[in-house]
Amino acid sequence: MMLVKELNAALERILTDDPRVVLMGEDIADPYGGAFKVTRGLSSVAPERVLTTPVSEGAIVGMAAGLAMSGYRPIVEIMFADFLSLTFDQVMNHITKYPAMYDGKVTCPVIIRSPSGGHRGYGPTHSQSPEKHFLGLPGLTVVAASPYHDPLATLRALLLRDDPVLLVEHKLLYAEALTLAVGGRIGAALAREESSAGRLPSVLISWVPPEVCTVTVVAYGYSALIAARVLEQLAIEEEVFGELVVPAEIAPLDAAPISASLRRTRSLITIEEGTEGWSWGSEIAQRMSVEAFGQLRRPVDILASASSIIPSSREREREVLVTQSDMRQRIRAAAA
Amino acid sequence: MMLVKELNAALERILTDDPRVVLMGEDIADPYGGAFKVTRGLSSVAPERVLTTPVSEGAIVGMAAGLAMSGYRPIVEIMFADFLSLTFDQVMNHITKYPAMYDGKVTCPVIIRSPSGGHRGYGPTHSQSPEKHFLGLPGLTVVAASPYHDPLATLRALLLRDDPVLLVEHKLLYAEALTLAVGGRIGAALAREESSAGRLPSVLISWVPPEVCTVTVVAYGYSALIAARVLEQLAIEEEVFGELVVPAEIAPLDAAPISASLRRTRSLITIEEGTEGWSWGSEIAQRMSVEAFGQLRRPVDILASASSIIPSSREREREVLVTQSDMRQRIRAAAA
Amino acid sequence: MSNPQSEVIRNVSLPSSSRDAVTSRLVAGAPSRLPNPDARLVGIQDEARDHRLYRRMRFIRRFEERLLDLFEEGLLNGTTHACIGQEADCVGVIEHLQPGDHIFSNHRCHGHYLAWTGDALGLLAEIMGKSAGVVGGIGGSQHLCAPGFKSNGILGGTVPAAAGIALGMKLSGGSDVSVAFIGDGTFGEGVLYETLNIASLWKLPLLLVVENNAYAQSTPISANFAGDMRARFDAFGIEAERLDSTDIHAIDEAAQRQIAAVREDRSPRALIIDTYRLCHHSKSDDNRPEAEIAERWLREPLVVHGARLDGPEVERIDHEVEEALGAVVDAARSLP
Amino acid sequence: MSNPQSEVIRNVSLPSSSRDAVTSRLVAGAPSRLPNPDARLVGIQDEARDHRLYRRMRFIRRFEERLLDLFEEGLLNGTTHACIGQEADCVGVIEHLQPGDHIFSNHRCHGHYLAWTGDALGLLAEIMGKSAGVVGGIGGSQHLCAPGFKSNGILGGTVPAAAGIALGMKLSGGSDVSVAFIGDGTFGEGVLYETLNIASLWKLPLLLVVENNAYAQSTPISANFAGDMRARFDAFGIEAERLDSTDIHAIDEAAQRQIAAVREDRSPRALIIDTYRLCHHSKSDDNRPEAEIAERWLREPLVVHGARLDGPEVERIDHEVEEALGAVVDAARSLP
Ligand SMILES: Cc1ncc(C[n+]2csc(CCOP(=O)(O)OP(=O)(O)O)c2C)c(N)n1
Ligand SMILES: Cc1ncc(C[n+]2csc(CCOP(=O)(O)OP(=O)(O)O)c2C)c(N)n1
Ligand SMILES: [Mg+2]
Ligand SMILES: [Mg+2]
Repeated sequence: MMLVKELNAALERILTDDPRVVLMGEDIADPYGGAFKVTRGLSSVAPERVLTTPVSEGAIVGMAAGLAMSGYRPIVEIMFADFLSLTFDQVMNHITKYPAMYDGKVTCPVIIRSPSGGHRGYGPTHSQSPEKHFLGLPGLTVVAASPYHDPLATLRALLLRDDPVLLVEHKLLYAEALTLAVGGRIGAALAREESSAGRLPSVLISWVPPEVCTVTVVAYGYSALIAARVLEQLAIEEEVFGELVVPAEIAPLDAAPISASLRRTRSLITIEEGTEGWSWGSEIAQRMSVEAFGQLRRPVDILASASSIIPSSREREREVLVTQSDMRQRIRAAAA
Repeated sequence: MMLVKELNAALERILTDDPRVVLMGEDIADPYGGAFKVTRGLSSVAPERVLTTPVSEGAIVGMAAGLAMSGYRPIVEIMFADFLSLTFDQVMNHITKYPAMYDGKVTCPVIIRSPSGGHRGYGPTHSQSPEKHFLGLPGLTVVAASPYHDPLATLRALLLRDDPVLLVEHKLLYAEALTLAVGGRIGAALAREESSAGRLPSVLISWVPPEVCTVTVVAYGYSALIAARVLEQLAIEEEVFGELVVPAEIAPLDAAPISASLRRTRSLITIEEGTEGWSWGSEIAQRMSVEAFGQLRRPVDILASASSIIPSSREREREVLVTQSDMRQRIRAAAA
Repeated sequence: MSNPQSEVIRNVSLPSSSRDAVTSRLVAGAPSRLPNPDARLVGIQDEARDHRLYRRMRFIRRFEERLLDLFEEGLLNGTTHACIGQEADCVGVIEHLQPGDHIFSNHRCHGHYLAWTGDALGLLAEIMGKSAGVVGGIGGSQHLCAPGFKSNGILGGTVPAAAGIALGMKLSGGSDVSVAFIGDGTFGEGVLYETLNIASLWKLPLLLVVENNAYAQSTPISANFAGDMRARFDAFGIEAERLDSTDIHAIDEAAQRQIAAVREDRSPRALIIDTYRLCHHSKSDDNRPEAEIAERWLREPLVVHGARLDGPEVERIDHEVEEALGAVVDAARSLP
Repeated sequence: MSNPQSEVIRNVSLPSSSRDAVTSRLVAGAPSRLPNPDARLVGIQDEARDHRLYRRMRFIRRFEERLLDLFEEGLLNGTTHACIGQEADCVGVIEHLQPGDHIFSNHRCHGHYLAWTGDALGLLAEIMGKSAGVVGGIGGSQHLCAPGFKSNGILGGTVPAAAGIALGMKLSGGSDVSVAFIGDGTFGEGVLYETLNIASLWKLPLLLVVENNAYAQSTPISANFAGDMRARFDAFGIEAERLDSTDIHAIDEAAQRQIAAVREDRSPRALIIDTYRLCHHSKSDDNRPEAEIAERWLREPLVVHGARLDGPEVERIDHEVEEALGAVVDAARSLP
């Protein structure tokens, strides 16, 4: 099923199962069902807990904080990840602060979901992947949807935890199929989950046994999907073999699955659609450079989009965003 | 002179010299002169261009954007850096976007100044160093005040450029003396400026000739001041010699002075008061790990504050913030 | 009437006493001129005012309709917000603006842009992502910039920028006016109120034009807006005039009155126009009752004003607009 | 009157039908009880209501004064905002709240906290940074949490949280009320208006109590606030009552009326109390005219209400409060 439908079904399921769940967001009610249709049908299922809001990103996330501290489990949709900037104060100075600054007397388990990413020609203010600015915020967990992680399992796991969460969903993933590892495989590839205690799983995918791979590729979200395609091509067409590590939780970092792969491959590349410089990959690269000091075949490579706005013109958009051919070239080099 | 007075004099000077300069901020007018007194007296100098504003961080930064695109040079004071979160949308989706998304038809040279940092017992919402969340934002320059950079020179240089700037000023620096390199020295230490073209200078300080140093220490703001004290102690008491690199522009990274030092020392530690994880140092560490791959004596070390809120209790605040003794221990190790 | 696009642009308006002193530093911000627009689109010399008004509205209407056709054809990317049904606001208001004035528009900006500049080719090329577009294909449909004109697709955050431009106008003296167009949904964004307060306190020459089409994306105003719209301005000491009309005569008259008042009093005002969007919000997203839409087609601006003209006159103007626009579309198609 | 602190806390109020189902998952959020407060501070059984009111105000006054002494003594760190002069607001409003109700307070929160909990020792220990403090010395003066009570020093952002708590109350049924205290300066923050709109649309049981002391830090309301304060609520369809009084009788009566109305109608209201802060804003920052302050000392709450009591009665209560507070201060000093 397409990811948008999987997400929709998962939200419906937790809404039905768990009376604490409250969905809020702009234009999320039926018949519209949200700008990307992720909430379609849900306001009919639980009208009092699926609330279309005014265009007030700051207030709705702030209200979610109040709800969460009252024992509810609010899930807020921010229509485009570009608008997360309007929620930054609530995330930084309220939601993530309350549990710690009240000495553990409260929890504030707000989940903010938001469609991110470019490649649609939506232009500079509707195409960004701004999640990097939320990484390393004490107390915040950042999760990325992927074709390899079951949204229902993710949401259920998050509902069992109490940390505030930002969940980014790349727009282009909505129309992609969810392809979970079954019997150790996803299609032709070998695939398995590795989880550190209490963390969401990372999915490890390779086209040959991991021991044969010569590069570890770490990517999340839509970039992970494209990286998988590239790795498949490289395996078939060039006999270049990489192991793809796709975390669900992109911050804090669950380093174990990456470390394990890196011990085998001794070369690492991180891939993300966000802009370069103080990016997701910077922290991974730094951590792995320490951990595997003296054991890497080559320096860790970070592949990210140009430090630029995202033009509306498709041609110029492609010039700044990480592309499939960028990936191919850089992974090939890293595997050497 | 104390840094607060230097800053005050510098602002007065540019206000007088340059009719495009407009200061805005909460409580900045006389007789109060701002929460930290940086603007004291200025509203008497140019009342129509020193504007005390309502408590509206988002709007005043947004208005600065309009002013800047009209040819003015607004300098906004945000009373505590903790409140920068309320300006994030303006910075991310407006100020840094306009020049690029309008294809160079406008410039938007807003300068946002803000006192940051802890060690005052101000508690979780008035002690943060949140600048790391603004690093790597395309188009934004982040600058940090230090005891080694002349505020007037910095402001003048920024007025000659057109990029939007976030200027963080650690609260504890206000009462410290400005100590500029004179004749190759700051006090007993050797000191010199190194500038890449078009960038603000980095100041390099050491207590023995650079060639003798065995570690490069990169730090900014108040942390740079403490690191200098630690390096002096280490030099005198333990004959451990480090070279301190203090950039004014902390993002984008001016890597050249760091690289140059690192080629001599082959060991690097970065120090910052912000929280660990996707921190300022992560990017430096990654860049240097690539550049000096195979030539470092040991992995790059990042010293940052705990991933935590900042408690109000002084004792507990010390437990989370980077301290002088943390620095001493970690620099010593890095120099080995 | 004014032809702002054919004037030298006063993008920067400093106090005349200081203009010379700083002129050299200001050129970076000054946009270049636009080519002269086709008189068949923006008004033929000496034609009757009613003809001119009809022509200008017809131009916008047909531009948007052709645009939607091109969208269907797959020639455009991203998304686009047409203003079909709201042409009387665009034309009625902008008729009374002069060179030196400034318009800050929002996501639904084509009509405002065309009424101000007449630059159909630049806009079409922009939306087609071509480098001949008004901002090089970078901004796209929502992010336009021309002398005296800017737009941004982030709701709300444009209002303080417009107020900042008004502050610049105030500081520099003169009688220029800054206009911001917003929709009813934008009353959800808090920064609007922050700005109203400051604009009122500081008496800024700012006119807010509210195009209240009673919907924000899919959400009717009843679910988005509590209380009374004029009262939202009154509460900040800002006088607002409200009219429920698609008649260019009524709008033209009210706009003339309000703009003259702002120009003279140098203090903010608001003009609320209750109107209707006849097309979908952006692409194919329309859940409004069919009967409601059908009824509004009976009293849309071209119908209302067209009834004042002779049938043959209407046909002639329609034909001229069609020819001129056809040439624009052909030219745009053939652009590289 | 209520003793909220001696009741089991209904921190979580889910629809009763679903409470059982989710109880086990909710304990994390439930704060523990507070110790019973000293009756000499919060009210002696069966004493006359006027005595009780005087006592409770006197308690807050003397707590704040002792606190400022301790500050002088150097026993406190950070900063603190005393509410001297505003005690009638704290007591008058909170007299009418019940267990299950919730208060969200701001930076000037001591009076609210003491009126609600009576927990002088917990608060004093907190401000002294001791681990016996109400939130372990972590939150400090501005960040308190007790059953039914929270505060945050970030202006404005607390209001949506209070509305979210009100939304929880609405979802769970019952007659609980959520109260947010804000000052006049906080009308600068846009998120306030975003929340007013939603609270009005969704009919949330939210009472906004405005303590209008006519200053925000150093800035008089004339420089901060345009238009009329009641109109700011009217504009959102929220009824506001305004009174200019330091008389606990007047405030008590108005608060009773407003809280009862919110409790019954399940829709938001506002109570605006024009009052005065007799002390500095935080530490030694006070630039207000001395004559203005002196005049307000003549009609501050204790003077106004004290005049209703016999001299010896006042002396007795003062003495009891003094003794009880003395014990609290001694106890706090001796805490580790
Ligand atoms: C900050 C922000 N939030 C949400 C959106 C998504 N969005 C685009 S247009 C729109 C509705 C705007 O309604 P209104 O202001 O009435 O203008 P209209 O579309 O009716 O012209 C929304 C919610 C946005 N562009 N920016
Ligand atoms: C978001 C934010 N901006 C600025 C401040 C700094 N600040 C603390 S109190 C204050 C004045 C508040 O005035 P008011 O709301 O009238 O409350 P009062 O202090 O008068 O009780 C300011 C500006 C803050 N705490 N939070
Ligand atoms: Mg609308
Ligand atoms: Mg006040």
